[in-house]
Amino acid sequence: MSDRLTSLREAIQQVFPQVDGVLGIRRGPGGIISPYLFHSEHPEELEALAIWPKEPLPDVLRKIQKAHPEAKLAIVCRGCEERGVVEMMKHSQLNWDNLTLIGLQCTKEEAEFCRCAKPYTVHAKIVVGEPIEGVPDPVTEKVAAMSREEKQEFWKEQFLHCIKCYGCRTICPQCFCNICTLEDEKFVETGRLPMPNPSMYHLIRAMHMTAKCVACRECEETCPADIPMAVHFRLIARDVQEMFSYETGAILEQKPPQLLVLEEGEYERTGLPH
Amino acid sequence: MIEYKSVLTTCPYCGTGCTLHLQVLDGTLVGTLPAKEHPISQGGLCIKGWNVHAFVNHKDRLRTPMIRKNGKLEEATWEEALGLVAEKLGEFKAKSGPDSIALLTSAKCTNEENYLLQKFGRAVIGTNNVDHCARL
Amino acid sequence: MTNSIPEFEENTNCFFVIGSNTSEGHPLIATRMLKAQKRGAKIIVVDPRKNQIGHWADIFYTFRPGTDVALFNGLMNVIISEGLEDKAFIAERTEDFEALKTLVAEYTPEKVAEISGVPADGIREIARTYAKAKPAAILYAMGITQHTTGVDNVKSTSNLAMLCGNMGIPGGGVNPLRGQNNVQGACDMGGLPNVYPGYQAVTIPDVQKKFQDAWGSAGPLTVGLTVTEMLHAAQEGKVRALYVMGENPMVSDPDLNHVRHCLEETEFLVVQDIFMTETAEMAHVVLPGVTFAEKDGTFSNTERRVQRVRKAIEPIGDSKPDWVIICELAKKMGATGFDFASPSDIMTEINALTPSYGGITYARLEELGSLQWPCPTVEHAGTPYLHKGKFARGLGKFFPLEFKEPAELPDEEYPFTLTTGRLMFHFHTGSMTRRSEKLDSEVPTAYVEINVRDAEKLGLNGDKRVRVTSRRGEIELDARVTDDIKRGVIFIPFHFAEAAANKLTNSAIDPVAKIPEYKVCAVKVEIVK
Amino acid sequence: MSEKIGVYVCHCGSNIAGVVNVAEVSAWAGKELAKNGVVIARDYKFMCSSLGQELIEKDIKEHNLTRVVVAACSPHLHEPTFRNACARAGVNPYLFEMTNIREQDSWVTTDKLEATKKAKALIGAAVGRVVYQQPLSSLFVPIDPQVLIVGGGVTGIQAALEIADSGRKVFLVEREPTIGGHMAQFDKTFPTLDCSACILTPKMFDAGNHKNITLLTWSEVEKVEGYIGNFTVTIRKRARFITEDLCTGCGVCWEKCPKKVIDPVFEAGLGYRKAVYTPFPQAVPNYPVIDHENCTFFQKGTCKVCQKFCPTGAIDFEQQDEIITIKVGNIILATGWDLFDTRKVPNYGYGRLANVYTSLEFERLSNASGPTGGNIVLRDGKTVPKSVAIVHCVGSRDQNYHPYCSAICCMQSLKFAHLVEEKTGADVYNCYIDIRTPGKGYEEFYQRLLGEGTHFIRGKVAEITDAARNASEEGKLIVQVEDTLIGKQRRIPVDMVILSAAMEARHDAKEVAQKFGISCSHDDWFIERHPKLDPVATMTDGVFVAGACQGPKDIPASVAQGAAAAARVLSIIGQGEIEIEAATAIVDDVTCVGCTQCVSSCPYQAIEFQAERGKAYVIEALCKGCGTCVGTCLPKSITLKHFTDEQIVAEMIGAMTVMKSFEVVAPVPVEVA
Amino acid sequence: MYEPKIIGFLCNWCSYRGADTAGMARMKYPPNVKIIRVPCSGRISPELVLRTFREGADGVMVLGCHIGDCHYSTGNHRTAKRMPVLKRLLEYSGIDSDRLAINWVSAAEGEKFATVIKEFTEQISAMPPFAETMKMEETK
Repeated sequence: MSDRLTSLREAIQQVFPQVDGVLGIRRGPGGIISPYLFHSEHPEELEALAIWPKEPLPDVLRKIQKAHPEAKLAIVCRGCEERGVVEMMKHSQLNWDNLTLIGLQCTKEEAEFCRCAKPYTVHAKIVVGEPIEGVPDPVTEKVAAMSREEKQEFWKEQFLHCIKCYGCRTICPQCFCNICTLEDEKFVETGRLPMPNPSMYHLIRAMHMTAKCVACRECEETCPADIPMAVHFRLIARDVQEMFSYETGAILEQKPPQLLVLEEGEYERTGLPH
Repeated sequence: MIEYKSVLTTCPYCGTGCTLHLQVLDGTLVGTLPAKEHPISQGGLCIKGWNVHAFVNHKDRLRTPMIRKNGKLEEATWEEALGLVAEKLGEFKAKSGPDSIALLTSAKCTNEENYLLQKFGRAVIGTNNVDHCARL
Repeated sequence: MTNSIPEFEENTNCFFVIGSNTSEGHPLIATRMLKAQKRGAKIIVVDPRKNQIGHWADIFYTFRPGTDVALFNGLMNVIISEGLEDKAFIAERTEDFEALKTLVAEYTPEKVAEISGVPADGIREIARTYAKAKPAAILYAMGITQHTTGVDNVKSTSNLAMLCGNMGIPGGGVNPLRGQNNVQGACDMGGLPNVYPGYQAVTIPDVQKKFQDAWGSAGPLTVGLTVTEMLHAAQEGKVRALYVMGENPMVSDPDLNHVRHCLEETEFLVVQDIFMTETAEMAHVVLPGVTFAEKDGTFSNTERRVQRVRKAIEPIGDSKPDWVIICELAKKMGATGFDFASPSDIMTEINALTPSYGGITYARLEELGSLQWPCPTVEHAGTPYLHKGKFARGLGKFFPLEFKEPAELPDEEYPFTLTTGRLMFHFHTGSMTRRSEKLDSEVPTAYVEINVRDAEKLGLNGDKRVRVTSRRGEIELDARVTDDIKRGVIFIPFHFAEAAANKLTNSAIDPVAKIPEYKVCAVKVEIVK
Repeated sequence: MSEKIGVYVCHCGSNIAGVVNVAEVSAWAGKELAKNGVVIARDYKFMCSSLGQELIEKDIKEHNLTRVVVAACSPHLHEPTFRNACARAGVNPYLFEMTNIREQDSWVTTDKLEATKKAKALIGAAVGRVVYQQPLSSLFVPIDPQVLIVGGGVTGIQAALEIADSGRKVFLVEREPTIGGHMAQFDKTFPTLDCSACILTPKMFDAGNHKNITLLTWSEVEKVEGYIGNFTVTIRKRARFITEDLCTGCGVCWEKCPKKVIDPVFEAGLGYRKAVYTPFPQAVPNYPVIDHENCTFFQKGTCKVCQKFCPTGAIDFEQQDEIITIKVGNIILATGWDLFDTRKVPNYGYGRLANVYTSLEFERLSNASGPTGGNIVLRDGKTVPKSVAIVHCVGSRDQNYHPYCSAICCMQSLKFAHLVEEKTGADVYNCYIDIRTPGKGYEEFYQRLLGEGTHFIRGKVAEITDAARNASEEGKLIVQVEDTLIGKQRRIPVDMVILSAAMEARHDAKEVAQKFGISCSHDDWFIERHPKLDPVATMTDGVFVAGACQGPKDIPASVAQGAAAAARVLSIIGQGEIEIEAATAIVDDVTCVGCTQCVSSCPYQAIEFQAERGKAYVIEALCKGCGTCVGTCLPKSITLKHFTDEQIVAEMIGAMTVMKSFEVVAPVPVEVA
Repeated sequence: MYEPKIIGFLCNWCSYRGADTAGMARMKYPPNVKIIRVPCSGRISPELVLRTFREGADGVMVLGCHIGDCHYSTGNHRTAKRMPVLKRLLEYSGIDSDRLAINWVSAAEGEKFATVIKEFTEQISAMPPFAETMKMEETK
């Protein structure tokens, strides 16, 4: 852990001359961590550099870049955050050309916390730490293995727990819209708790995460009610990969498949009638 | 230099005491982030907490002191406004005694401010007519 | 709160939630209970409404508003008659048990069922679950306190907690959930007519002297006026000037028509706030303060945890931090002792004068994040839960209490009981939340919850607009028909000035705590054509 | 409720009234839907009659109706009728909604009670929706009368001449140095056997000299922006290294050029040209081009022989590509076809076995101006074949390659057979699957061939090999084929094999389609708007397709399509301006986050991402109103007029509410108290 | 026995005309499906389908042109890519994905239309009412 921290510090120092700032996380009052933009003018601030827990850095990056489109920025990113940056780039939310990625490979413990299948970066040229294999996702597997009735009961209870903080939506680096369908009373009942079943909020959000969820698990982490909503996203991501050969955040040039025309063989894999 | 920081602070809504980060970009608020590993909020927030930054820059914010003149509130300087308050309070205290003045401190303000206002009431005005909406 | 929030997740085996819509009023405390529930802790909820936490509960009953004392007596009746009380705790740490035992013997489950509407078996179920699941925590909020019997209600909660030995242990206790971010701090800091900071009574000459010495001058030895009394006094001309910092009695106080009248009578009203609130609109002088984002300071949460507020941005426009305004005003009036460079300096003075805050310094808060008072010295680690080994007064006293009806009961003319409360999406008088677009769009205006059967009886189908009238006023608002509220009870959130629930509420107050009875008043409901 | 809605229930004689209780339905609507704004509800015998329409118009005026709902037949029948009636009475036609209680209710439901209930639900839906409808008006855009034609084959030439002759300006863009296309390569044309060049070159000449035609050869379209009436097209005119104004086409340069190059395009690889060349003597325009890749000067830095000899100093080695931007109102794509690469069928041995020829090679071989001067000889350049096999359907009608029929191969093969026999007297074997001769004079040509002694073998050739099994096969190509008519495997030894290769879409057809905002079929042929009723238009207004780029075609069909496309274009130009779909999509700039999802999902490239604003923008004239973008947009920032979420949700709730009201009233839920 | 409530979203050019064709041929089919006409099946966002279920529909149909025949060229391609994902999501949430039917009916296929409607109505009738499976409270 401390080795990685030292290496990361060195990597940032190395990048400093080429950029206007490096986005990472730092440890603050009471030991609480938060995102911070480090500058070469103040290398001493790197003393407070931290690596865990992670923060939704791509979203912060988007906010900074929006205000400073010309700035050259670097971001410390894990596999998921790198995927997040890639997807945001595909959706014109980030300018890839002005970015330097400092890859941070996750440890086994971190990967297990996130139930992450790909705890490593692939695009970053500067990399800290050794890439490790993905780990299984027992929660998703457990839900996937349930019968329809069990699933129904399971989600009914989960949705009942939702206090509608919108945290999962707000923290999600891929939810960058100015306004949100989840706040549109045409589709989601506003101001009602508990939310009626089936929860329009969660189902619509799951649809919106199609080919977008980068499996960073920030949503589950911030959920006060511990709703494992990423299970939906991950199951759908599998389908999207299976049906449309799309892997979120993997290939820079690949566009989200649901926007495009059917390619050879795709229709057959959708299971739709002929 | 681009300045981005996250300022750790305490949520101003209910009494749970969640802490959160105000995201500040070049001196303006751009959002809220929860505080991971905090003993109370544990990286989560409720909808109010997530939106704490929203009212801060609201157009309705009072930006200048106001004094009622001819039945209407009109903009005034701090000098005028505080001068008038000091004068009036002094007058009532002298004429009708300290207990003709009452003060409401605030469950929304900081400990330091509550301390100061009750100190002001007790030490400067000389009354125990100090309360706030604890019961409401 | 006697105990701390993290204990709920780790220690508590049973939550008895009464008079608290925790999931909406204190969402992140409620979700703590969910976490505990996952490891097997039980949640008991008793409330006139089946709100979200009611849906989460293992045991839920509705009951008639204002019958809390009866209900507690009934629970204690069951516990004692079944021998489930903590005999050792009672013997070692309490007094007056026999008196309590005698009184609650009268309150059989059957009798209480009749008063409260909770079935007798339900009372037994709750009593057994609570008594057998040590540590068990009682959680309540304004549903307990905002009654003419508020003090009795509170005492009843501690009767029950002591009876089962749930005091002075982690995960137990009696836990009032404070509604506002710093209502705890405002009380701690002496924002009350009867005490100086740290609950040092104004009536004690030694205390007066201590503050006189420190400040150069102090208040009289007599208790001052409460909010409600101030307003009455203003109407009577006894109070001529009112200085309001960050409060909005024009929405928050009961019987608003009366409040308006009182404020109109006030000769000089100064309001220091961040928005032009309903109260500020009536002021003679309005002083622009700043929000939490523009100043430094500390808040004390419901579990006595003192945490920092940090300045993130510069004050907007010409506004100033409230502490600066007070200092400048004091100096203008020729006072000394208001030369503070920062809130940290003020805290240093607080440390010196407030024993429970003695060790809570900015330097320590920076390092530790938070400290729970009592924390008398800079070496003290703070106090997560109170009454460990010993109560403040020595032995815990049982209060045998008879049930008393609320001040106003439904009758033929006003057949419904109105209860008021909060929503998840808004805060207090709405001056902040209704100016947050995302919160406001969730619930843009007031509504009244009414039981399906009551609605049916009123002929309320499709017609959504209703008029609710009490002896003090009337408001018009939309109806929301639900089966999540007890028959005969209606609920109106009080955040909305345009249909202010407090136009209807009763200003009858608890004789001791002077708290108004927001939670019970009699109203009628009519369809607006 | 501020809207005043009129509901009209049509009896349609007994068509509706015989099944649906129309009187009850209209009474119900008047009462139960009053809270939704219905102020008047009537039923009438024939709403579409002039009396029925007048009824609506009168009510609009008398009752100040702001919205109208008619429950009658399919809107595909009478929506325009009632929209017009509303417009006459001063209600915007888009504030009218029609619901179908005939085709979708009375005609398909037997139970009268159920049919009546369904009518109510449908009316409930329509009333729910109509409240949210918005007045719309159509947009008219002026038409730029200039036309772009892409592809200078016979189709493009025909279209260009038709339009130019009517006095309109045409830009004819051709990728090769000359116009003429495939037809210029052919020897004879079937079934009349007249000389291809003889009938084509006059047209080429006309096109080259027409005052209204600007020829842009050796050029390609780079970019197309805009929409019908207002396209801006960027064209790259590649450097010829010849100053056109100075060149007289005298030909000295290519006579003197020392570099000989195999000509893979015009001569199909059979003949040679120089590094500076015109593809053939009658090329239009007649300026040569210098082949950069093969020119000695460009490759080695010395030579410039052509420059030395050019009498007018027209050679310019410094010449650069030129980017031309033109404005046109309509575009015709006549980009033609490619020949199937017969190497893909390895068992036919093309490329491995010297005397296996493709159809195009044979055309050049047989052509009097071709590499052999029209002598049909083997690859050795002298041996005249004594036997020739012609293989049909190479790459066509074959699941492994192209499932479609290439349409021309049968006739072409018959033509080849005739030419071989005529010129060499060789034995000719036609190996076919089916003989298809559906054209004027085609069957007659087939019959003539049958009489000429050509051998016809019905069967798909399995293999062509040079592995002899006996003496008679030595030195021959053996065609292995099952003669399905007699049910026997045959091995036919021949000297020459001609593969009648498939026509296939241009290798870059997809790219081109994308450039022009049209789509391709599975086989990459451009898709027409309607295969029968609108064969030359595409789904993109102002872009037409003609000739073989749309599918395999022979010359007469291609020429006809060229003329047809020209006629369509001229008719649009004649209108001066054109009405654009009113129900188009529109982006809300405030809420659009610029994620570009809609841009990717639009079938028409009608949405552009304006990077400087970070917003999507719908080019109204390109938008056809399908709403696919709306289905994609996550923050719902894009709205399809007349089919907004609000309208659709209200329609759905309208139907659901009525349906729920029919359910037996559920018992009141058990009290929690 | 209950009457299932079904909403059908039909594209204007193929399926809606297919429904008209069925009518012109006087084919009979159950009346449960209420048709909402949209320009293209590509217009139907998953939100609309979910909202329809939330409103208490027992089944939802999205019918469009056959792939390759879309009036808008490839609008229905997006339907074919979006809706299968939605069906899977329903299944993952414990909702029988057969409650959502995606099918292609051309303007000529009146008979297919009638069959599709008939089969879907039967299939939905065999399931319990959706609101009941969700134990939804009536929004009043």
